[in-house]
Amino acid sequence: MESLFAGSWLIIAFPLLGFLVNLLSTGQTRERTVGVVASAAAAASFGTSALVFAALLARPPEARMVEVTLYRWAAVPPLTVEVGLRIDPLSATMALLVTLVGTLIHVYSIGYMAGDPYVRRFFMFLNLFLASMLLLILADNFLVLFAGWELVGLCSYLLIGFWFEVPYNAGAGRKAFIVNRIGDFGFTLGLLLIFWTFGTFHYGSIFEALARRPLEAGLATLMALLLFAGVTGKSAQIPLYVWLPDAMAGPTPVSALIHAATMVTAGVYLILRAQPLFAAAPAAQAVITLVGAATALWAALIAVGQFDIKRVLAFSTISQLGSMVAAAGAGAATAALFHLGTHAFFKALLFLGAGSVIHALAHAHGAHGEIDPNDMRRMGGLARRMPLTFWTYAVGAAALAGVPPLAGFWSKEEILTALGERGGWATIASGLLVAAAFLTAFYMTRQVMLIFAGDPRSPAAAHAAESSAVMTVPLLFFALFSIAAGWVNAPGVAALARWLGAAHETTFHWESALPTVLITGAGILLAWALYRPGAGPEGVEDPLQARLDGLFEALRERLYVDALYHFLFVQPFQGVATAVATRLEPYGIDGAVHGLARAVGRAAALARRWSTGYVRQYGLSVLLGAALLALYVLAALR
Amino acid sequence: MTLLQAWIPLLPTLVLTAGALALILAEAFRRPGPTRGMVWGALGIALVGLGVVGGLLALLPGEGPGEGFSGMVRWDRPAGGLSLVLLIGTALAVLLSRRYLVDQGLDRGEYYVFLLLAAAGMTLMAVAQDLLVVFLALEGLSIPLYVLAGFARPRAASEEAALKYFLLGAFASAFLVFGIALIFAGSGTTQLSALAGRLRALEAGGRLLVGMGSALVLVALGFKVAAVPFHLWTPDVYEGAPTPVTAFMAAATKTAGMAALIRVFLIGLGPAAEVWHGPVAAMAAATMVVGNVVALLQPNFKRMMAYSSIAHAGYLLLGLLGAPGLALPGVLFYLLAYTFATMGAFAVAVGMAGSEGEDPSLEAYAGVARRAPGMGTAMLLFMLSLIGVPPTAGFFAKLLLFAAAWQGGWAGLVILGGITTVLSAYFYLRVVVAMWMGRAERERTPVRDPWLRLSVVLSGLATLVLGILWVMMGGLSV
Amino acid sequence: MGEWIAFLVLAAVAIATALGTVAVRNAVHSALFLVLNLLTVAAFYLLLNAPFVAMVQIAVYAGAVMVLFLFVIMMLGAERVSGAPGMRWQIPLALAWGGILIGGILFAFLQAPMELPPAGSPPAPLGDPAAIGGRLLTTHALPFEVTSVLLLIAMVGVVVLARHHGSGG
Amino acid sequence: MVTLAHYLALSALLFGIGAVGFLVRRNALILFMCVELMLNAAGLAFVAASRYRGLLEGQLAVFFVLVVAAAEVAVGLALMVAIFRTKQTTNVDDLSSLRG
Amino acid sequence: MTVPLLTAMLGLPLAGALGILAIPRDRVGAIRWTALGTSMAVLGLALAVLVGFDPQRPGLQFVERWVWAPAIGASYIVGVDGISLWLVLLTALIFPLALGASWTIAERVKEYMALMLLLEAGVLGVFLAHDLLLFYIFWEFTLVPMTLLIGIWGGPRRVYAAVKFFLYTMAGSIFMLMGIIALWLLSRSLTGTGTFDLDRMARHGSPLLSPEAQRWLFVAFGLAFAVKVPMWPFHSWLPDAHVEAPTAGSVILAALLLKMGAYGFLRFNFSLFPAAARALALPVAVLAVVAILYGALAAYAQEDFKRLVAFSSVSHMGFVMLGLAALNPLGVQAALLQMVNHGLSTGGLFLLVGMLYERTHTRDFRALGGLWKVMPLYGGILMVVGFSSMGLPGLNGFVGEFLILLGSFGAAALGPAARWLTAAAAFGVVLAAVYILTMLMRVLHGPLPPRWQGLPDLGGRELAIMAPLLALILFIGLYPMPFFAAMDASVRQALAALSGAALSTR
Repeated sequence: MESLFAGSWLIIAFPLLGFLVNLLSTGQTRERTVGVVASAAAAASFGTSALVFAALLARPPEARMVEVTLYRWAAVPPLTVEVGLRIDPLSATMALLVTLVGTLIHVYSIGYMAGDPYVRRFFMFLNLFLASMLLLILADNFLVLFAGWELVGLCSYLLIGFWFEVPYNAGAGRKAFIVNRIGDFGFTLGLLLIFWTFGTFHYGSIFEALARRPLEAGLATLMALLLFAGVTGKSAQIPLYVWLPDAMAGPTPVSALIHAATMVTAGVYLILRAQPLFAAAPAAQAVITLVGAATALWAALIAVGQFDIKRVLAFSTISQLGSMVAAAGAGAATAALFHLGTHAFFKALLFLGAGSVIHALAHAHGAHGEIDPNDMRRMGGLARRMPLTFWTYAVGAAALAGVPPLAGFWSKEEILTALGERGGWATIASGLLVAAAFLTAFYMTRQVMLIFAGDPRSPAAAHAAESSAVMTVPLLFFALFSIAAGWVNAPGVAALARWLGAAHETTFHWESALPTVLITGAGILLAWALYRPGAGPEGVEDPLQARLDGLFEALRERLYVDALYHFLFVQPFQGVATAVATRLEPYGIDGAVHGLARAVGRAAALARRWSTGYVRQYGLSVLLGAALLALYVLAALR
Repeated sequence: MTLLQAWIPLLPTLVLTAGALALILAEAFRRPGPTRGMVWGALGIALVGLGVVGGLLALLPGEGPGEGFSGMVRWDRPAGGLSLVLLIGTALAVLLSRRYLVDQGLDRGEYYVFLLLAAAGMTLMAVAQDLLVVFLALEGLSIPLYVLAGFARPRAASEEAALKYFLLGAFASAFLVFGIALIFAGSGTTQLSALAGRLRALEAGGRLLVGMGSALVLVALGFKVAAVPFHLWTPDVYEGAPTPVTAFMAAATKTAGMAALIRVFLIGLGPAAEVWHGPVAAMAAATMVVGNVVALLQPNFKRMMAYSSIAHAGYLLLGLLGAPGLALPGVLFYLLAYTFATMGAFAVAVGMAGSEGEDPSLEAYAGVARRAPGMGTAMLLFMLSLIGVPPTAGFFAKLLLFAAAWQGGWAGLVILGGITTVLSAYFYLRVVVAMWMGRAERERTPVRDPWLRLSVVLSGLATLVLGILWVMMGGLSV
Repeated sequence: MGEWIAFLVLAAVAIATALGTVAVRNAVHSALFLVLNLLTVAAFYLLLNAPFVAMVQIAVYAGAVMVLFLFVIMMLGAERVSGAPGMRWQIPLALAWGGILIGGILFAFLQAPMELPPAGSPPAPLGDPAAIGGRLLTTHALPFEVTSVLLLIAMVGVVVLARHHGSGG
Repeated sequence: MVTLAHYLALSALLFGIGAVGFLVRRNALILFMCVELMLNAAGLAFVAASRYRGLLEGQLAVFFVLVVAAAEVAVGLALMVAIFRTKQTTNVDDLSSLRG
Repeated sequence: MTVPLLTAMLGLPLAGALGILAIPRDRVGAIRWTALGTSMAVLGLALAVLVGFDPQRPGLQFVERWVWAPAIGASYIVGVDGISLWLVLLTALIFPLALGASWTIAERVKEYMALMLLLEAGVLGVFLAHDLLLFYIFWEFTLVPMTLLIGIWGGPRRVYAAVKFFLYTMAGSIFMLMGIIALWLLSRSLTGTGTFDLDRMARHGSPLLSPEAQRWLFVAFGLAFAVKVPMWPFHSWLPDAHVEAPTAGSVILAALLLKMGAYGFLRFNFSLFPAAARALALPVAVLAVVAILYGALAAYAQEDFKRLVAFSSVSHMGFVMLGLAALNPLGVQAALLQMVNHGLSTGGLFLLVGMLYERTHTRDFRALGGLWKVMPLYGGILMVVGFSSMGLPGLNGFVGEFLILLGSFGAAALGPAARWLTAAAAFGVVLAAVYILTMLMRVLHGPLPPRWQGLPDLGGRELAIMAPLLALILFIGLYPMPFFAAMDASVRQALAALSGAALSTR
């Protein structure tokens, strides 16, 4: 069993192998084979993760940390970087979660991507993503984590812009990468600061050093906030969340896997991973928690005004990530990870369900390319045509809304409780989260109603058919998890808390949970009242839009944040760059060179005129020289 | 000193003069027709002269036999080096001339006579140890050159060049004579080593007279080497004179002028260096700047080369200011490198002149390297050497010269020299650009001529390896 | 005192004739003024105890050379040049630079007069033609020979320049 | 008493007149005559110095200058005649096609 | 020392060039293969050097020494150490690739190939020479073939670009020549004949220089190197030269010639003028950071593919200079590695631009787009090389850039400004993503214009050229250790000399 750890690198290697096999396979490989190879690689990775997880479980709690050094990456004094893996409950859980969700989505993709000309490319990227994500998770030092961090960003970029022929998609991919890079700018500085403070990137050594001698508060705060800058990018927090809604341009399985379940949670993982560092900086923790909570509310608000099925989910993801970040920031590691896990399941479920709907609409008889298959206003009445999708989707929505006893309920409650126990600024955060919970319940109900209830609002919706088994089976799986996963850490069970070795368990009180449940119920009921079939006047696509008018328009326009960013950052950047390239460079820098050349040329033209061609004038010049020399001699020798 | 030893300094001059006189006789009795025999004769004479100089350099290490003819001439290391450079220039001039003369209908035997006579005057300058000899040598080299400049008569440009050269040359000679007179009045001697010996002991009045005289001598010699502000004749004369004559003037006359400057200022006025360094430095600076700057805009190859020769006069003047141990070898080697590069470049120009009428504009060179890669490569080498790009001889020359001047305390001037070198790269590159990168509507192809090719190849090889060889062989210890 | 008077008179004539050479319009007159000037200077030479040089001056210079000049002027009919005189600024500038040069030289002479033995007791053979002849064949044999070659060069040069183009051989 | 300085001053004046004449006249022949004037001035300086120094070299120098000047005149006049034959002018200002 | 390996490396291209001159002009195939064969042989020799190189020894290895001009103390000293080793190998690698990319040259092949080999000898000489005069000779000599390559086989404005390149670089170099002269005269005052021997000069000559003299000389040498690097604001020759040069010319310019500048700083300025290097590290770093940001901004706004890559070079070389200015092992070693990285990735980008241009005859982004559809291999390779250029972990660019930032962040030589400068430089990484991704988008993404419908993907020759680059890009990214291991001893020795006795890792 122990030798398993030495082979834990296989967790990363399997998807990488899948990537390479598909890369090197000839173009003639059958589409199906490609998907199977990729899925098998993911599954193998999942199997290995499970084995490693089990092996870790078999160890006594105090020995549940194994480090596997693979090779020495660089040694330049004073830097030494070993590429190594750190297997502990946190990373093992994450790895298990990621490989599990990943495998299911790989399988789902076989069906979803069938017929696409670039399937091979798709599965290569997906495998590569999995490998990168696992590298991020399993790394035993910040540098390797950062490498994984960037690589998942790359895969995200590649997959968002997967259908590259549509300029919008390509732009969305670029936006995602650049916004992430902005966050990583802070992350990088944080890493530099960490290195020059601790002399290493290795978690273990850093945590030891922290335990030995506490860090100066200002330094710790700076460090934590710089790392958090990276988190705001990757986990789509205020102010860098803007890329995630656009990222929905990618194929839906990608949205499910990368932009909901796994990659975007990397930020949360980073906070958990570096918990000792954040714990040393209470001020930073406050900032993080408040930013997370504010993001949760802000995104939930915007989600209310969206018509794109995936975009609603995207804002929902941002919102949920906000609550995780708030929890992680407040030091509630168990709660954060718990919610991360449950969210992975139900959000993957929702995305896959949405994908099923989109797929159905896009492939419906006689509806090719006529409508935007993502537009909820063109749906309606799908519950009857796609029952399996409907029911699983409903489960996911309920879990997300926090309906007890589904998974989301438990994890959300745990976060609220943890924040409540922390007190002070955390209380404000928990208030924000409760408000977000209300909105969440509202917009999820709205979405379900718009998609599934009533009558079809387009021919495509009228002709949509249930998806194939390769797609629905993963839905069922995820639905199951969404129902049951909450019990892993439900009151009394608290397996996750013990597994993570949490110092103390959060106690669950029905009294405190009840108001939240009521608020959630209120949200659902309000949405039901507004959106139930026949509630609004005939022909109105969205009753809420009719009532709120301007406010709804603002929500739909994402509260104008993107426009503001464009005005504040993008335009000035382009302006400066253009000014540099078309003004400063040619007229300033190169202009100076040319000016010099011109000046010399002018001087030359002037000096040329000395040579008039007249002998007498040449003699004059000789005489002038002689006169000057005579004057010199007079001055020098007298 | 035996009588025989007294003649040693004059040997090269004697060979050239005697040869020239023999050629006059031969020309007088020659049957009309091609001048092949004259070329062989002139070449033979130049080579004999070269052999004599080489033999003298080999047989007389160190400072040589000293002064002869009552101190009128002197054979020493600089004399040997200068003679060598002069004779190389002469031999190359003979090689590259014939084709041009034939093509332009100027194929007359007297040409070679005057070439050799001018060379004789120049070699006399190299050994001159008395201001009177300096004057005579100057006239001895100038008068044949006046004739040569007008050799393409009745071509208007050639006539104009000859007259301008003549009038201004005579004007400058007058300065020289008056300067010598003042020096004589001030010091009581025209003999250079005697002058050097007396300089320190002169009373105030004598110093002033010698100073004034030296200033006027500097005017005349500055005129000969084409230093600013006495340079204005150069472009006109270079442009108008027949191309081989221009080549000879550019290379050999420059060397002779430098010989005069070396002998008068380094030897005769050496002890008063701190006095004449200032004005010579100013002249060097002005010459480097003006020569290089004005050359930038020249559309005519010959004229451009004229300004190039002015610019190089500036660098050579810089060498005069150098520290004692470095200056002389630096200047000598610079002259050698310059001679090869300039003669080579003009050889290519002669080849370009062809029989269809000469067009010295740079456009005429467009695309030549495509049709004659050898010529193109050679021209590239010469231009690089004139710029001073390693590993050509020009680079080592500039290196040594700059080092000498820097050591002499003229770092600022050296930096100016460096900057102007960069400027010069522009106009030399124009030739390269035209030949290698240009395209012409009417493409000219250089003529094929064995003599010409020989001169180009020799100059090219020398330009390429000479620098390295010279430095390797301890060329600095001349 | 007599020496002074002679000097001053001759100097005045020399300067006047020089100015005449430079200033008169007609080239023939100019040449004649120059002959006068040369003769004046020859007189100076006599005054300065240099009879041989004076003779040469008169014979070669004032005689042969200037006759040649006059001959050419007459032959070409080049007494006057045609065309408007261009470059008006040339004259003041020439005067200025020339003035500076000569002024500088004069200033130098007058500032620091030479302390030389007074004239009057020159070594006996100084201007003696015999002495000069001797020197020309001994100490100055080299320049002497060189001048002979120069004359030869000039001769051949004149032949080359004067020959009609195209007459060949 | 007439000193060397006086003679030199006189010769300098003559030289200067010649030099200025060279610059202000346009007739090539007169230009050349101005040069002769300058050479002549130099000769005067030589002889005077010779006299006052008690050295014969000055006179010898004048001799050489004279002979060389004669040679120069021969060539120069031949040149001018030759040019006159093609251009029909002795005006130096007409010979300014080469410039720049 | 039995086999003069390094001299063979220098002599081989020269011999090859001569051999090409002997081949008749119309036998193009023979000419091409002679050139390629020669450069491959040089690569073989370079690999032999790599095999025989002892990474533990800090000093020069494979040294050959011959005083060829005793009168002035000029000597032929060649050798490799950890500082030059990888650059020599890079040179030996890039030339065969560049020659391979030159197969499409059809005009005046003979001259072209001969010039390429001359250029190879020159570049190798620059990296091998350990004598100031010898170095300068090679340094200036490289100008000539490069100028001709640009001027004869370049684009529409080739003459302008070639002349600008020549004059601009020469304007810088001339000051180095002044510096060399000054140093030589100093050594002459000590030894009588003088010396150009770098090591002797550094050991015995430099300590005698006053701090002020050191600063002047540092600037004199530095100007030559700064133009070549090019450091802001001396870069404006670069975009023109790159854009107009033929593909192989751009590749060599970017991959090798720019390295000569940075190498010169390290090899000469640091060892000869240590005090000045310490004093002037900050201004150098400031200019480097300006270059990073400026180059990135300018790159973003270009409409010409090649011009974008050219400006990205300015930005990348800014990183190299920042690393060098850090004056600590991290910064310097990372800068050295980054030189190699930049050679691979920017060289690769230029190759890719060239391959594209040969198909489309345009480099204007506005005319391109959607090419991934017809050229999937090309698109993939362009992406990998682009990602390498923007410093993506796992590829080589990251190793260099990140370690440079790491080095400069803690650089004692830069004082309290170190962190701010590093932060600004790190922002350059963000900008790199902006322009590289924009480039990828404008070339590969979006709808495919109909005129590019039938564009062929990369062929076998082109893949063979790109393959070694891609392999190295990946290898260095994943396992840079051997590269650092080989340079560690030498860099540490150089820095120890720089900081006097107190060897500091910061």
